[in-house]
Parts: sequence; C-alpha cells; structure tokens
Amino acid sequence: MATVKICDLTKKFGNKIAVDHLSFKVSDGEFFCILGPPGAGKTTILRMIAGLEKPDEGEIYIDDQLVNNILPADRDVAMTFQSLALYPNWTVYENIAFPLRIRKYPKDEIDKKVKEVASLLKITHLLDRTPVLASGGEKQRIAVARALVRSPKVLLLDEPLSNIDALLRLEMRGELKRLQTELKQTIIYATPDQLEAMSMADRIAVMNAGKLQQLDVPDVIYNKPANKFVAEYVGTPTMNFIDCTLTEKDGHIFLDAREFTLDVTKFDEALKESYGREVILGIRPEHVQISMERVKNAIEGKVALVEPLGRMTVAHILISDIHMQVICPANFKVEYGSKVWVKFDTDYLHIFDKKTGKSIL
Amino acid sequence: MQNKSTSWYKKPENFALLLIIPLQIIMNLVGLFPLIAEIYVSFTNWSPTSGDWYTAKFIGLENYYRIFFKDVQFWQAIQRTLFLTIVCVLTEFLLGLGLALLFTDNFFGKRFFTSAILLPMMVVPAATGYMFFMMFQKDGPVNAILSMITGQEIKINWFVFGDTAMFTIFLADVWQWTPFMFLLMLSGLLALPQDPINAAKVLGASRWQVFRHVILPMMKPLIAIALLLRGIEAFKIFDAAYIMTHGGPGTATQTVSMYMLEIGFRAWRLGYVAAEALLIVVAMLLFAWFVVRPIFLKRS
Amino acid sequence: MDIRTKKKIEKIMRYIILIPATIIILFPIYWMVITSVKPPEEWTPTPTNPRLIPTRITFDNYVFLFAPFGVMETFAQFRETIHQPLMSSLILSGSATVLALVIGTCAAYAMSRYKAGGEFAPFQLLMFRMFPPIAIIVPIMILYSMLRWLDTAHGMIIFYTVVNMPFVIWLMKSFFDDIPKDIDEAAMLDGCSPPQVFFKVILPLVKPGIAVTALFIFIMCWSDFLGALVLTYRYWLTLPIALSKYQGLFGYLYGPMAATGVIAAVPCMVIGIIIQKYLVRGFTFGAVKR
Amino acid sequence: MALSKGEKLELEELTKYFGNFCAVDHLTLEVNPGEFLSLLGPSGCGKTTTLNMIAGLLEPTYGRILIGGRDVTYLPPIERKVGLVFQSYAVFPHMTVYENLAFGLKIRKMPKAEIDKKVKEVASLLQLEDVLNVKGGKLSLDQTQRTALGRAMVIEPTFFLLDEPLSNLDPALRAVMRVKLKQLQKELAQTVVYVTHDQLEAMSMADRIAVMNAGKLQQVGTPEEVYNNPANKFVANFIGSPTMNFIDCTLTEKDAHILLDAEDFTIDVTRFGEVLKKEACGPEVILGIRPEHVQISMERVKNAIEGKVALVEQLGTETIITCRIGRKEIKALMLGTYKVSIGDRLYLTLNMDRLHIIDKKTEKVIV
Repeated sequence: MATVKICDLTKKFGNKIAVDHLSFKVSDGEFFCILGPPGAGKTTILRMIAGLEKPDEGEIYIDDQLVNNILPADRDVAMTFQSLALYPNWTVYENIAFPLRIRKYPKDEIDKKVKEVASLLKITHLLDRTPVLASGGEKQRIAVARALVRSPKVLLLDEPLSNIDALLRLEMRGELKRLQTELKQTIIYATPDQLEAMSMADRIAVMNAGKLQQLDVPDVIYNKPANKFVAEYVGTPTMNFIDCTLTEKDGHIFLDAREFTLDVTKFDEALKESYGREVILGIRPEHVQISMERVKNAIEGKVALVEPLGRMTVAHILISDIHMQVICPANFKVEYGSKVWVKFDTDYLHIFDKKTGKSIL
Repeated sequence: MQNKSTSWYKKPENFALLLIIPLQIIMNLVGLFPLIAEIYVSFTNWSPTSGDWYTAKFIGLENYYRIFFKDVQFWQAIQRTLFLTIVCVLTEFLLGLGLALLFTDNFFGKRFFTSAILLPMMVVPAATGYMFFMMFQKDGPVNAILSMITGQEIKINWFVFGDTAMFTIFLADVWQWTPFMFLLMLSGLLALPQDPINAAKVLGASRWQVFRHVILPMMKPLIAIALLLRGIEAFKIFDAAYIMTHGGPGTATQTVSMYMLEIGFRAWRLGYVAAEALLIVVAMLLFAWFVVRPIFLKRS
Repeated sequence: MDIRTKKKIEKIMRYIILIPATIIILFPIYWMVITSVKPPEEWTPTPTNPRLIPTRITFDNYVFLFAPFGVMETFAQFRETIHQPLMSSLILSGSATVLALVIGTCAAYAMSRYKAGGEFAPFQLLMFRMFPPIAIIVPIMILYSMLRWLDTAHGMIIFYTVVNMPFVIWLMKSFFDDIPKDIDEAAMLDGCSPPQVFFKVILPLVKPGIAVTALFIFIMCWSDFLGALVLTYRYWLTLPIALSKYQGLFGYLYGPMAATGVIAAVPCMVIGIIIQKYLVRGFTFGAVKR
Repeated sequence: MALSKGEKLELEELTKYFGNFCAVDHLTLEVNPGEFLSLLGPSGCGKTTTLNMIAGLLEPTYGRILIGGRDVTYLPPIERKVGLVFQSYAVFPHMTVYENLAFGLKIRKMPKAEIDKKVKEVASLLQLEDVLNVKGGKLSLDQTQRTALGRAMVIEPTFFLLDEPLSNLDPALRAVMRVKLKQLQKELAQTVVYVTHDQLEAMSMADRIAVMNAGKLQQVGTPEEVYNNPANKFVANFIGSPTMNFIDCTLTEKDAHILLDAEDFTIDVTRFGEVLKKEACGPEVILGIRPEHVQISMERVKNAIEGKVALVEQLGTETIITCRIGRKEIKALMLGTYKVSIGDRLYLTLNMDRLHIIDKKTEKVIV
C-alpha cells in the first residue's frame, strides 16, 4: 500500500504534448480514476508511473521516494494493459505465478498466493488452461490476478473493461470496486467511460488534451463541473447547452437565448462580473420538466424524436433551432411533431463563460 | 523498493548492443571488408593464376573502359537476362493470380491442390535444371508425348537451337516460380477485407466487375511487391539454366551470372569481373533506393 | 439465373482447369521420381511408348550412387559415389543454419524492440540480398583466397550464414513484431530485467517462429548452387554441385542422375510442405504474412 | 430524391446450417413497409447470417425470402436491390466518394448524365458535396458512414439493411447519429432492418424489435412490449440496463396463500395464482424484477424485505444500490444521487405489478 505523488509532470511526443504540467496526489488505499477521451494522456500518465515511459519534466514519488530513475522492475508497481498482455504460451497458473517466480519466492508460497488470488477473482477453474481460450471477462480477471498476486504498492489499470461486452462490464465494475474496498489497494484507473469513473472512483481526475480539467469526488464532478468540457463529458444523456447573453433590465438579470429569456436575478452575486458577456447555459436533461399544456414561465417547443429506453424516455425537443434532450418518465407518450412546453429547474442551472468555458455558476 | 545499482548488461541500451554485436562483426567481416578489397581489385588486372591480389598491376579505369566500350558480350547478356526476367515474371504473375482466384473459397480437395501447386517451389533449383534437362532431351518424354498427341514422330533437339533452348529455360523458371506468385497472390486475396467485396456484390456487381473494380485495385500494393521481389530474383537466374544449357548453344542463353562466372572463374580475369560486379551492385543500389525502398516501406 | 445453377457451373469449371494444371505441374517431379526407380532399358521413352509407368521398379540406381559395384556393371567406368557431397550438404547446411539463427535471432530482437543499428539496418541487409550472388561471390572469393578459406568447412559455413542473414533477420523480426510490445512491458513490470524479458518471456513465445526460420534457412543453404560452385572444388562439394558435376561425367545415365536429383530434392520438399504456411513470409522477408 | 416507399420483406422458415452448426433456425419474420425493425441479439446469435441471406451473399439451407411478395431466395443480389450498410462501412478505399456513390449505378450501365444527377442528389441529402473528390480511405468516420449510406441509397433499394452501423462511433457521436438516422428514416419512409447487439440502440430507434439468440427468434414486439413483457429469461436479461435481478425461488402453498420462497425471504404471490395454475409450472421458479422497480427506504415499511447495502454506484443521473439479503443480492436503481454507505441497513419493496415469475426449466416468463 502506498501513496503516489506527481509533480509538474510533462511528456511530449515530438511536437505533441501528451501530458502537460500535471500534478496530483493519490492517497493510500484510494481508488483514483483518470477520466478522459482517447488522446487525453491517460495511458501516458500510467506508463510514466510504471516507468515504461520517461517523463520530460517533473517528478514521480511513490511512498515519498523519487522513482524517476528506477527500472520498472524495481518500482513495485503493477499494471494491466488494455491489450491485457497475457503470456499466451503459459497456463493461467504460470501467468499469475510469473511475477513471484521472477522474484524467486519459494515454491509453496507461490502456490499459496496464486491459489488465494485465483479464488478471490473466481478463476480457480481456469488455472490449468491457457489464457488464449478464456473469455474476455476471464482474461480480464487473469490480468488483474497477475497484477495483484504480489500485492504491489500501486495497481495501475488501463481501460480494463473496454474490451468486454456491455452486460459483463456492468458486473465487473461492481466486482472491481468491491475487491478494492476489501483489499484497500491503491488503484489508479484510467478510463474513457464516465459511468465507470462515476460508479467506482473515490476521486476522479478529468483530463483533456493532456491537461487536468477538474479533480474531485464524483458527486462534485457531476453537480459542480468546473468547466464546459467536464459538464459535457460526464453524464448521459449529455447536458443541454444553449448560447446566451447575460443582460440586465430594470434591476433584473436575464439570460437571453433569443428564443426565450430566463430570469436569473437570484444568482446576482455570482453573475455580477459577467454582465453583458456571451455565456453558455447548461442544464442536465433530468432537470427539465416537460408538459403537454401551456404552463407559466415555460418555453414552447416541438418534439423531434422520442426514445423509449424502458426505465425512462428521452424526448428530443426543438425550440426553434435549439436542440434539447429531456428525460421523461417511462410511460410518457408523445407524438412526433407535437407541441410541448418545457421548464428549467433553475436550482440546477449551470452557466459557462463562452470564451474560456469556465463555470461561472 | 531497493535502489540497487543495476548490472551493466541489464541496462536496456547495453543489452541491445550486446545482442547486435555478433551480427555487426560477421556482416562487416564478410560483407564490408571484401567490398573495399573489390573496389581496389577492379582497378587492377588481377588473376589468381598470376599471383596474389596485391601484386597485380594497377591499370586505372581500363577495366571500366572495356566494359562500357568493348564488351559486347556483357551487354548482350544483360539484355538477354532482362528480357527473360520480364517475360518470366509477367507469365508467372498472370498464371499465379489466375490460379489463386480459384482458391479463395472452400472446395473439395483444396488442400491437395494447394500442396501440389506449391511443390515445384520447394524443389532445389539444380534439381529442377536436371529435370528439365531430362525431359527435353531429343529422346525425352516431352518429345514422346508430343508425338503421341500429334500422331507423328517429333524429334526436336531442344538444346541445340538458341530459341528452343531459351524456351526451355523460360519453362523451367515459370514452372518453378509460378507457385511463389500463386502463394503470394492467394495470401493477398485472403487478407483482403471481405466487406467491400460483399458490398460490391450487393450493389449488383458481377464476378468480373467485383474483380476488376474492387479486388484488383485493393491488391495493387501487394502486386507491386510481388513483381519486384520476383523480378529481382529472376534477374539472378542461374542454377537451373546453367545445368540445362551451360549458356549454350554458343552464348545464346548466357545470362549475366553465367557470363561473369565464365570470365571470372573459368578465364580467371578477376580484376575485370570485379569491375563488372561493382557496376551491377551500384545499379542495384540505385534501383533499391529509388524503387524498392518506397514500395517496401509503404507495406511494412 | 438462379444462383444455385451458377455456382454448380463454377464448381465444375474449377476442376476442369485445376486437374490438367496439376498434372502438368506434377509431371516433371513424377518423371524424375519414376526414372530413378526404372531399370536402364526404360530410361528413355520411344515414340510409340512414352514409358509413363515403369514396368518394374528397381532401386539399383540408388545403390549405384552409394556403391557402384555389383549393380549395373555396364556403367562401372563412371564410378563416383555420392557419400561425400551428401555429407557436406548436411554438415554445411546444418551448421550454417544454427549459426545464422543464433546471431540473427538476437540481432532481430534488438532491432525489433530497441531499434538497434538504426532504422536503416534491416533495409541494408535486405539490399545485400538483392545483388546477384555472383556479384557478391567475387569479393568473397578475394577474401577467401587471402585467408585460405576456399574449400573449407568454416569458410562455407560463414558464407552461408552471411548470405542468409537477411532472411533470418527479417523473418525473426517479423515474428518478434507480431508479439505485442505490451508483453515485454508486462514482463518488465512483473519484475524482469531486459535480458530476462528476452530469454524468459519472448524467446519461448517465438519458438514456432524459430523453428520455421530454421527450416527455411536450411532449405536455402541446401539449395545453394553458385556459392559452392565457386568456393569449393574438392572436399566440400555439395549435392547440387554433384548433380551438375556428374551430369558432365555421366549425364545420360538418367537413372542414377534422377536418383541424385531425388536425394537432393526430397528433404526440401518435405520441409517445404511442413512450413507451407510460412513460405510467403519467408520469401518476402516477412513483409507479407498469412 | 425519388425514393420509392419501402416494400414488405418476409422471411419464411429461414434456416442456415454451416456443416452441423445451425446458425439460423426456422426464422419466420415479417417487416412491414416503412417499418424500422431492429434485429437484436448477442454476437453469434445468427443475426449477421440472416442479414447475409437477405442480401443474397449466402444461400439459405431451407426456407424462403420474399421481397414485396416476390420470391428472391435464390436470385442474385442485383435482382434484389437491397441497400446494405456494413458494420465496417466497406467504403471502397481506392475510389473517391463520387465513384463510391456512382458504383451501383455504373454496374447497372446507367447513362453518365443520369448517374451524375442521382449522385449529386444523394450527396446533397447527406451533406457529402464537399468531399465528393476525396478518396474513400481518407474520410473521417462519420463521412465514411454517410458515404456508405449514400452508396446504398443511390440504387433506390426496396429496403435497407443496416449492420451495426453505429458501433464504430464513440458514445457521444453515437447518440447524435441515432437521432439523425431515425429522423432520416421517418422522412424518407423507408423500410429498415437494423441489426445490432446494443439493446439501447434497438430500444431507442426501432418500431419493433426482434430478439434473437442461438439462431432462434425469441420475441418480436414494440420496445415497450419487449421491455415490459419479456417472453423468456433471455429477453428479460438481455434488455434493460442495469440488468434485471434474478432470484431462484420455490413456489409453496400455505393457508391458501401462494408464496415465493427465496430462502432468505418470501413474497406473497397469491394474486398470480390462476395464471400460475394454468401454466402448470413446477415449483422451481425464478423471480425477476428490474432494479428500477425495487423501492428502497431507510425505515421499516410493511411487507418490506430487510437488507444491507453491499455496493453503491453513483452515476450522477441515477444511483445503483446493491443490497445483500442473506446470501441473495438485489440491485435497486434510484433516480438522482442517493446517499447511503456500505453496510447501511435498508428496506426493499418490490413493485408487485412489475414482478416476473419465470419457469426455471423452460425459462419462459409466466407472469
């Protein structure tokens, strides 16, 4: 068990900056998620912590020891690869035993540890087979078992669930989280899937284009996104965004979206600085109410598409040329093209600066 | 975490160096050093019958002058070899592609037919030479079978006439190397993505149209590699042809390799042949750099 | 037209082309094999009887090659056994294969994983293979006559090692390239030093590749003609040279000659069929995989 | 664009064997003109084989395919006029977008001027005008997808077959394309058979869903039907995310009450007595209930089952809580953020209207 500290880490590939002056600290026993789209630099960060890639700038500390110049073999860090990288010519048992064997553990201890970790991950029945014939989920477990068997200081997981089918992913998600809670293992987990990050992580670092966007607990990431990128990336269906200008009239403050205006006087304090500026209004689909009759303060729109998803229905509404998604109850029935009225729950409004994308509210 | 000092050979850079050093030594010893010696020898009139190489008389560019302005036989041999190369490679390509097209789906006996077609490629070229030498004798089986088919006695003396001798060399080469083209084309065809082909079929394209508009264009890079590799190999033509004709009758079937063997290792004019060898090496280097490299790099 | 009928026609057409083609392809080999087991009176066909099937099978031709006494006494003046060429072919090809493989496998790994020797190194080797062998043999002849290596075992082994090195490097490199780099890195994180990664993890993984390459190189050495023709003259003559030399001595003794051909050809054909799947990869220097 | 209104497609007892392996097993299915039908199933369920048979790339072992009433089972593709879009899109990499679009018409030997007109029409409809001269191999993913679609549209097919056309896109783009595709289909009123393994895609786009597994048709119905009244355990499990909870139970009778005994808790299911009798199912059954039909409260409620929190997954929009009841586990889905921590005691109520009882032997849904 260990802590990981990263200071001002930078990595370039040619002219491309993969990781840009990144700093964070992972505490002992934490489930730490690095979330971001492909190319955000997630894998590069993991590879630098593992020692497979040399940083151009910055320091990496494991348990307060600088490890920049230590060979991967001596860092006591385990990693699972996206491709899993199981040794195809050996049995599952030999795969899992390998890290111990190379460290010259006594035979009976190896045997004990392998069987322990195999039963923990429910792959005891596979031990004598080669991993080639195992299913996607099983391979995943084997890879995790191989990483866990020597109880490394830090476990790095690189998109471990991206290659298994949706049903299994759901199951593995729960299992991994449970395992981590049980073992109190420090885990750094890279994923492009916001649902995975939200459901498993103690803290999430949202990355984009090598830069850290926000680092916080899932709840805050979801409810108080630091900028438009985070707001858009986290949550499905995605947040609705509407271009607006902030205007003042008769002591009231309005968001003017041309098709409609919204009174936001109650956020006076926070918005003071931004009067007259171009902003983006953001609201999550679950914070928009929809009704078939005209309601006070509601905005008129047209139904463009209805997606019944079983437990809920997502309605696509066009307010002139503004496209919005709204979550409705499962039994909500509405015809293509019919008129509806939507109302925003102003307690959950987000306002972003159009130029910088930073959250104002 | 122990910060032990790592042994010298465990450092990645050093380990890589250790692995590659034996190769460097042997390739430089037998590859590079002789090349330098050869450049020197090409400026002398060295012949092993008249003493060691360093005692030979330095004659400057005379060897090169003679190659370019006096040696008709050399240029004829080059012409002949190029002609043979082009004819052989094109025939092998067409036959190989045609055969490969028959093997893209499963049918009864596929494994047998594949193995049978590939067999000639695995015959030692010298043995191929002797096979064709036997078959095309005046009293050999080819004449016998031709007689049977036509019903009149045929006694062609294949190796006595230049054209027929050339033809047997052509046949032997095609026989031996069509399998290579077949294998290459087949692997290319099997590696093609099936979806575009199926897409063309669903859009209504006939078999020929699918081949002409979809398969052939997608095979282009592979065809380029195949023609090149085979062309380079065919230009080296020696083993089988030498055993069949020894370049005869006269010099009618003498290829570049045979000609150089004759000059260098029968007449022992090594200085002269070194100059010729260097010219060919330079020509090949230019060819490799400007033609082969781009195509090969694109592929891998 | 109904696709079922169309497919049936295509099916028949395929065999109409394939069967005669196969017969033509196999005929030269067939002729050599049957000639090697024919008695002398049937070696040459006559216009009325092409002698496609021998009336009696005899192994005299093979016996003649190894002990030219007691059989076919009429040809006893052509006494020349095949022991020596057969042995030198086996020894030279075998040793060169091992040597080339050891040196080449290590270097190929270094090139595949560490880009050792620079990006250009593999291509340099490839170009070496493009030159007509005769152009390469001239300088080697110069070197060997200096070192007095002509017609020696070590000379020939090193010659074969060097000329086949491009194949080893490119083939083995393609096999190494097939193994994802992730495996190396996983092994490193599991605690291996770079040498351990190579010897404990990667080498066992390319075992099949090594076997294929070894067989392929063996064929290439075994088939060599020009090299042995120029660099040997007496003690280390190989089988293909024997074939050509005896052709001059008793070229029209079709039976023993065919038997020599069969002995020279069979090992390669057997190996070739074993590694059929990888032949393309071999001949194209790993550029075309299957 | 003068697209004809789609035609009816009928599959009768369609069967395909590969050697001894039965890939598609007596599949009978009707697709009505203008309908968006989704063929849904896990990989290897026979949906791609079915698609290939409809397109004419494979001949069925047995059965018939009718397009607009015409038997096309053994006709070559050119006489079927099916618009097929592949999962890989299969845009010809060596041809420009224009040549790609024109290919189907060139094959049909249409005059050049006419080809030009049609290609331009389709290109403008799909906003491909700007890339007409770009080679197929150099397009972005969504341009490739539109080119594939356009290439199928230009021959004015009798109906469209789409083979997982969105599976290569990233999730965000996928959501947008789902809406766009559906709108296009509605506007052009085309018959579409949409093959997918993603239940969400099928649910959100299809008029009807045909669920397949192991070569057999499991259920056909509207998304609501398939979701709310699954025909068997496979459908119940395959559709909906997070998946339905399944708990092995025995049916027992006590004091004129029928009880579902799950060892760790029992549920009174007397109200389903008649159906259960009529179906004559054995005592071994499986209780199925979707996570969103499990209510959670922190206080004791009447008839509620007591459990402990085993795992909490905060997804922002919703929260999945896995509860442990003895040795059984039940997942509950709550909207919004729900604050509980592992080990908390809570009480579960199952929505009896949404409860499913499945016969363990036949795996058929009885209630």
